[in-house]
Amino acid sequence: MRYLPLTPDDRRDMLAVIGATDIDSLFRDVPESARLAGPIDLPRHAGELEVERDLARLAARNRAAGAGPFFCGAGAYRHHVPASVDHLIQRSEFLTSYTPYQPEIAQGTLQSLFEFQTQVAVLTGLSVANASMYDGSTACAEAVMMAARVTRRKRAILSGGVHPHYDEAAHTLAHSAGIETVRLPAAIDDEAAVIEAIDADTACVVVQTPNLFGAVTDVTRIAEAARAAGALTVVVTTEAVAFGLLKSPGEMGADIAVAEGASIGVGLNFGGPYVGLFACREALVRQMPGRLAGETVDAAGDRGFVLTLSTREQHIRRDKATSNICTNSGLCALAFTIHLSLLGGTGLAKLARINHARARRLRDALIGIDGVEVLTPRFFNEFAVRLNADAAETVEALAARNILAGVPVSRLDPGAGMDDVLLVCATETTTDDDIAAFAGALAEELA
Amino acid sequence: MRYLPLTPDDRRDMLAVIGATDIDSLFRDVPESARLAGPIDLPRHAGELEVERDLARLAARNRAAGAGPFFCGAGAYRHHVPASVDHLIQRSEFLTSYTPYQPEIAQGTLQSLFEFQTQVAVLTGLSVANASMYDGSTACAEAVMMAARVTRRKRAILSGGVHPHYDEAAHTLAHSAGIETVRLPAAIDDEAAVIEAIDADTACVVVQTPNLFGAVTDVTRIAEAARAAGALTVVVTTEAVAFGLLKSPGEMGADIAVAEGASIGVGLNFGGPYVGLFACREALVRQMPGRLAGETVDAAGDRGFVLTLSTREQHIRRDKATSNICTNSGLCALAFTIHLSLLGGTGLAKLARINHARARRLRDALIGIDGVEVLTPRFFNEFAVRLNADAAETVEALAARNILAGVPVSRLDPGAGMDDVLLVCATETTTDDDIAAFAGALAEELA
Amino acid sequence: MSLARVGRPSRAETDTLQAPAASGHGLVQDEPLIFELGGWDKTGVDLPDETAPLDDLKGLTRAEALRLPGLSEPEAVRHYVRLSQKNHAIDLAIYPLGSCTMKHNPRLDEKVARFAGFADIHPLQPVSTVQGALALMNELACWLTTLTGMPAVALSPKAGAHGELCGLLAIRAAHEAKGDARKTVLVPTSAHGTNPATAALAGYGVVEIGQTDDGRVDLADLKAKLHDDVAAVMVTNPNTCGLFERDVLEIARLTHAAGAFFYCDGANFNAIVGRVRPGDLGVDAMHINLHKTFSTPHGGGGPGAGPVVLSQALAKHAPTPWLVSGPEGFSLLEHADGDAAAALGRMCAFHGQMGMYVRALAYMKSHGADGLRQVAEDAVLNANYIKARLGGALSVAYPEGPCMHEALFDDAWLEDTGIATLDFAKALIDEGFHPMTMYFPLVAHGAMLIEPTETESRRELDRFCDAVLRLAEAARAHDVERFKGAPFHAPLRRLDETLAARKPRLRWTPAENSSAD
Amino acid sequence: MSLARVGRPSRAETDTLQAPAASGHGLVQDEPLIFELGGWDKTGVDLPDETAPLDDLKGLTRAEALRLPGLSEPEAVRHYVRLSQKNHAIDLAIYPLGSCTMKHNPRLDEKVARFAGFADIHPLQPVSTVQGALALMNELACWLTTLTGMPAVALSPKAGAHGELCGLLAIRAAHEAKGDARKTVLVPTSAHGTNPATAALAGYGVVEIGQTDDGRVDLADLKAKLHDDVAAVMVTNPNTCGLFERDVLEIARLTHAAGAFFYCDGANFNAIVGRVRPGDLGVDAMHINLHKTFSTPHGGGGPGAGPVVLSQALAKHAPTPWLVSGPEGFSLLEHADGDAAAALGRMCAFHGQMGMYVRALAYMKSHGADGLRQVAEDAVLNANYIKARLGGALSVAYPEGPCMHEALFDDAWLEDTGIATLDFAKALIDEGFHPMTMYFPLVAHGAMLIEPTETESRRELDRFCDAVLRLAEAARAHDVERFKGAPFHAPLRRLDETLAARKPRLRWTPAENSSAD
Ligand SMILES: Cc1ncc(COP(=O)(O)O)c(C=O)c1O
Ligand SMILES: Cc1ncc(COP(=O)(O)O)c(C=O)c1O
Repeated sequence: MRYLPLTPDDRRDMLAVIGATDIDSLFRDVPESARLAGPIDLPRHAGELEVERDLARLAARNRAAGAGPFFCGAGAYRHHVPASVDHLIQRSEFLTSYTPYQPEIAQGTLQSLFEFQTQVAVLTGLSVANASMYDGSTACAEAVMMAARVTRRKRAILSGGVHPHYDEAAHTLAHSAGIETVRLPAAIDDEAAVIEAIDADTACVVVQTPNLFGAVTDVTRIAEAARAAGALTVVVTTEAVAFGLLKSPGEMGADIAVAEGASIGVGLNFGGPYVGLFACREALVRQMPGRLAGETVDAAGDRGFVLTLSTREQHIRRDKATSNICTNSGLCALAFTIHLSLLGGTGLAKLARINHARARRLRDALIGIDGVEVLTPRFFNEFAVRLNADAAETVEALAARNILAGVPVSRLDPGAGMDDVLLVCATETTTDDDIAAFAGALAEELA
Repeated sequence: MRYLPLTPDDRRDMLAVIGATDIDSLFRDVPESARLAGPIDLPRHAGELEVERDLARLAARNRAAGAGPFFCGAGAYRHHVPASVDHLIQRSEFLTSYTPYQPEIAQGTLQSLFEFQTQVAVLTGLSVANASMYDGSTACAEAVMMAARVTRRKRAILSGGVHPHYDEAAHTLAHSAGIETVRLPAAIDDEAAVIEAIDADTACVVVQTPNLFGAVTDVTRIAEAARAAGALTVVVTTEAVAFGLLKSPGEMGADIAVAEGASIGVGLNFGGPYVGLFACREALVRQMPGRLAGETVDAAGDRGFVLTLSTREQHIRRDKATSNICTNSGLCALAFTIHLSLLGGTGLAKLARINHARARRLRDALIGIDGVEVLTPRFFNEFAVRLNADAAETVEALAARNILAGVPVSRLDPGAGMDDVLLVCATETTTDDDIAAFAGALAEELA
Repeated sequence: MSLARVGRPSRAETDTLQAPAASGHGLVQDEPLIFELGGWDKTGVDLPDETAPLDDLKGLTRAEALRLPGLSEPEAVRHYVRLSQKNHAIDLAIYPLGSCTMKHNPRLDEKVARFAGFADIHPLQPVSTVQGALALMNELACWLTTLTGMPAVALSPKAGAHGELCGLLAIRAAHEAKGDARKTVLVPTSAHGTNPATAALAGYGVVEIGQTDDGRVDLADLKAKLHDDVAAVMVTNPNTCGLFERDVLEIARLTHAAGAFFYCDGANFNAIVGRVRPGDLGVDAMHINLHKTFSTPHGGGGPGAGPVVLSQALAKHAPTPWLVSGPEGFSLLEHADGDAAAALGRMCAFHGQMGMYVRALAYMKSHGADGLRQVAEDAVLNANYIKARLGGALSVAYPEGPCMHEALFDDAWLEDTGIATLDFAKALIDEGFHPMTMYFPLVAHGAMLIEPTETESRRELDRFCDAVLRLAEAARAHDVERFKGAPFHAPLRRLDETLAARKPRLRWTPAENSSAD
Repeated sequence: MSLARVGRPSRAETDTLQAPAASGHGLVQDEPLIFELGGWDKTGVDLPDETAPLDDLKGLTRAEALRLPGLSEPEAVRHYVRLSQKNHAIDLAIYPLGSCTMKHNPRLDEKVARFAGFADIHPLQPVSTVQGALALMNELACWLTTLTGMPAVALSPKAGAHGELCGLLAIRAAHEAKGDARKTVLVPTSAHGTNPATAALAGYGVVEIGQTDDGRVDLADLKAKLHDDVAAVMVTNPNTCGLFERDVLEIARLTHAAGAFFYCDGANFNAIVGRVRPGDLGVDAMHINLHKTFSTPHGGGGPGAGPVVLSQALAKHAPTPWLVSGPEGFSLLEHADGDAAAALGRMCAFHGQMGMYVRALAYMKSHGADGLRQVAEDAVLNANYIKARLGGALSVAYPEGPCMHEALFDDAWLEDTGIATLDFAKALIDEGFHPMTMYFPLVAHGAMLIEPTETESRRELDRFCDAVLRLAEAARAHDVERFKGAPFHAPLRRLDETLAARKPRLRWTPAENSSAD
């Protein structure tokens, strides 16, 4: 087998060195009843050519986003990633290294994580950021847990604009720890309701911007109300490109900002792997989950980086840790950092404006169609439309015409009573031809 | 522009350091009439996304070999290359390095070239091999020139089994140097005619095995006759996988062996880049063209490798050099070496036998079709068939059915009077389904 | 070493033309942070000049420009290539971290994961347009359940710890469904930190179980602590001492008898894959680190994937989404209702780590059932070979009997040398090797835990063992300087971790600010 | 240093278990040859067990098994990753080799070249199935002819030298067509070695033209040597001293007046692309190294591509294949008959370096006409900046006026230091930099030729200049040891090239044999 270097001779000689008669004798601690005599009933080994063909066949049964007009968003956004990003993250030294526990021979990973943390802190407008979470949704759930630890309160209020999957992930995690999560009814704008819901038991409010419906929200007033009540404000962002244009969470008074970073450097990947961004005010850092790279010096006085503040973490603090997270999303964080290092502040701002411009063009194309009502007044690159038909059925009909028309709200939140609402998104990858094809086909479907 | 690091400020400051008023002043040596005032009339710069889309559109207008049944050979063979090969040759340190003129910081390239030379020498059964030529055809042309230098004679005899492109490339090069190349009439087996043609003016005979028609030839008797006449024997191989199974050129008495190495590690690439293999007897090494890596020691006595015997080369010897070659095919040689290091002798032998087995299956499938006659008695993975129809037209008809049926001899050698002869090839990438589809469609076309 | 240097590059960097710039030597380049490369107005991405009015977003846009540097592509590529060369990696040499299963990462897996049909599909496309992706998930699930002998699997957890959480939440759901709100999870002392941390995160109290002298769960202690408030027993098997829990069947029996569930940490599945099915050991839930046993690359700390196989009793509590197969192909149950009404909820957005599924499946198909069995055998053989070669010089923590995939040593043999485990490990760097895991598991004093994996050749094992033995000799010869000062040959000398924690600098700040503190 | 060590690994390698194996330090691994890794019976490729009888091939198969080692994939990957780290590369730092144009290689170009529609097509597929590939070649041809202002281009030459050959053969064909068998080619002393070598290969006698004190072709000498036996004048412009041939129009006029053709070596086209069209300079033929100006990677010595643009007079002699466009799309004339009857023949099998065409076109489209013009400007600016910064310390070979893309220094300034150009260059390695081109062109004594290219940032230029200036100071301070012994910090110390040439060892041989010599 091509991945196994030992030859039969090696095995024989090594057994001799060990002083074992055969390989079975090394497994003698396994209860006899559980020792399998031979290979399990699964296919035998296969060459590269066969495996590649096999998987190519499966891949061919999916409609790639790039294979036609495409307007899906709702928490996962299609952006162009420069070829150099994917090349660099595949370098052996990044791809095949472990968590940087031995800093003297892991400065490549550590320095790039330090760069990542700084970039995330700047984007979110907060003081510190960690070295990544699994994704935006688990980062959000951890933020709720952290807020409960900080405030010693047990209730989180989630805006109705929060992505339903984020709400469910937070609920699932918080529930078992006895923390209640209250999601307000699905709404494009529920600032008043959120402020209303805050009380003395509130650990945090969780507000998303741009929210599920694409609506850009100024969180400032909510954050003020939360602060007044001794609660924290968690701002969620699922489209990291928006940081290039919109007010940062920190600017709006957030205590914790979490985001899905996959828009920058990572790609769609059918939902994973992604990369969770997690930032907070400096004062809260010791309650933060996840790894942190920090600056220090070596024995010769030269600057270097190490993993630090690990007394927060499971491998040191065990059941007193701030989280159980261990493996996180290092390589995606690296991809994020490289892509953002290429873009720079200037490039990200420009990219964000292009996204906004294309989404406006999409709106302008859809708004004139009979049976389409644009619901989101102020959006970044995504907005909700109400159709004169079932949104999920319309999406299926357009998929049959090779147009991926967006995400029906009913897929995410079947109870919201929004079966006729469709979320549509445009990015720099969306062309005018795509938009025209979509608008034309949609008009026909709805006619 | 994303590839240009200088900013406008940099440019201004640097001009100041230089003491130049503006960039135009640095071009003042260009005659005024030839200075263009502005950009040439070609498209302006474009982003990665646009360029990638543009080229993807062009790529989509080609029928990839892997997109259906495929039986083309005739000098270019489709084989599976392990993913690790392409990964490794894309490492910055290999991909973006120059010819290893500074050996202290080029041992990666030099050691792998030394490995390449050794592998080529072993494959060809000769003592020494160089660090690569452009491709098999130019290697063949250089072999003819070398034979003329060694023998001080001015005529080369080429078997009628030599690939017509190789013949033409050799003729083109030799002609201007006053060396005559005589190609015998196209023939599956012309051993007798070759021996017959050798005389006292013959610098070399050039024999290909497996030859254009796939015929495996024992060159021993030809080599004996050549030696007796003071001529050299050049053995050409266009399908390097055949080395895994067949007698090596050295075993058969060749003085020089040249081959196209693209079958191992490189891929089809529409004909280039490829990699020429060039090996010869030790005594001839100082007449060899191309670069050579050699072993030596460093100042501390540690083993290392350098480019050597460069007094043969253009950069030292100028118009007295053995060739004008400078840039050769280093990265393809590296790909060849990595692929062969994975295969090993065992793997290459096995691969060769699989190729032969599949070709036999292809023969067995075609032989029963009315209107098909198999012409090549002893073949490796390719053979010629005579059809009861024009081969080129049949190929076109099958291409319309998404089957790439092989190469008509008339495409390569329109004057051979073989318009009804088709060259077909099978490799480890050819499946039984491919063969069945081909046989079925061919039977219909010929019926 | 002055503290004032922290926060600034180790060599002077200025913007004036003639000042000496940072450099390097030989092939090694010093490399500043991206924030120190001066790219404040640059970008390495060409974008069309295209904007729209921002009237819709009045008051909602950034007040100030984003202060993030950009680099032209040549500069960015060079920056990260230079940084990369300061890393150790499995592609460079053995990476003998215990309990980490650092094995070869096939490039085939990277290639197939990048097929547009996998990498460029959206998680919320109509399922009719992603049937291949769902079929792949189904096939992966089939391999995982067959290899473990378990009836069900939840694919979505994003790493091992997330899988542990998923398993404990399923256990909680099962207890709650019976109205049985248990509060405690039992965890052995030798457990990985994620086990107690996960139990706490899942709202459980953690009680430690002791260990016997031969490195296994103390059955007597287990019995004593198993009562009707215990929701689950979490055992790693093979455990983090590299030993198979001989009494695993009894542990399972006792656990079940107490009405608790048996959670198995499957991080070390590599030792037994293809030879032992956890389902035959009475396990109720076990996570599988695809980034360990099934070789998806660690990537300097993730991403990974931690699918959890579940027993019949727990299967109905698996988190959404559920993958179901019907006459029209595959579909997804994405909400905890209908058939999935008992689901424990949702572990994360979307459907988990698709990119890792593709890689892991390519890896499994490549090995096949026969190859995977060989994986376990070679992994165990390699570990025992290391134990045999080093056993004479170092002190084996549990010398009796074979180990499984990793060999555990303690620091008894270093007594009187004045050299600590840490020093010894750092000295290995100077010999060209990455250190083993140190000071874990906690049950062995000054532990050194070595896991070679099956993808190390005998030649590499010998190179490694030779280096360890050379160093051990030096240690016995009291060549203390060689150890205390190590490493001397790495890109940096030993780093001051205490300073980093005492005065955390977690991001770059402009020099103006840094001079303030 | 004993000769007996040659042919064996630098550290002992044995097969016995306990012997000390080769090792490394820090992140650097020593690495033997593949032939010393013991893989004589191994393979790292899994192939189906499938054979057929060999009855057809009786007497034609190998007598003995192939003695080539194989490695499992993990071993092979590690071997080549380790080797790679012993290389300098443009992705690591400036690569200031003069006349080599080592510029950034965009990864986009690598990506698109690997599209199956380009990489996995066969050169002899029916042209109806490769219309996209032919369209790409046509588009590349259009860019090249437009940028050079020339009517035609032959794409197929495989590198610069091959392009030179193609150009001279076209010239020969043109003369022969007129029944005018000229025998001489004039080449300046400063020319690259390929120019005289090519002329000789093409059957011409080579006569050198002298050079003026300001580094240009000596017109008087040219005039003196131009007579009716001269087939061509071969001039590099900008020349290898980094200077533009001011009298190029006069050179062309004189050449044409003598009935000869004007061949321009276009290796240095990078200096003028987008700003000057060689067609406006009277050029008849010029090769373009796509691997220089258009950034296809050098790959440690190729592959490259050397298309040749041709004047009207030479166009009809272009080698086959010819690409022609018709109502049914593109087709190929592959034989020297019909319209292509005057073709000079064929330079190579098939259609040239498709893989390079794709990369070069992606590069051109990315830059566009505006970006390419900027390329030339920045390349020239960077070279002049280096000349300005180093001019005070080193001796500029031709100080008067600006240089183009490269700056040429001689060793006058090293006089009395006891340090040679070679030593100075090797000492640069210790500072982290690749040396410049040395001892070329021959017209400058102890030449040091520095070409930065446009993809170097000012920061990198300063780093480099600072290092050179530091070293220049050390040289003036007679710190001779630092130079004579250099490099000290590279993977190897200075290599003995004389030994290599005196006693060539050009392949590995088993130790048994090597002990014999
Ligand atoms: C025994 C054990 N359990 C659990 C984990 C946690 O897995 P992950 O890092 O994937 O979250 C690890 C990882 O190091 C481990 O070794
Ligand atoms: C001036 C000059 N001419 C010709 C060549 C030869 O080009 P190639 O190496 O592509 O054959 C070179 C390459 O170094 C060169 O610098």
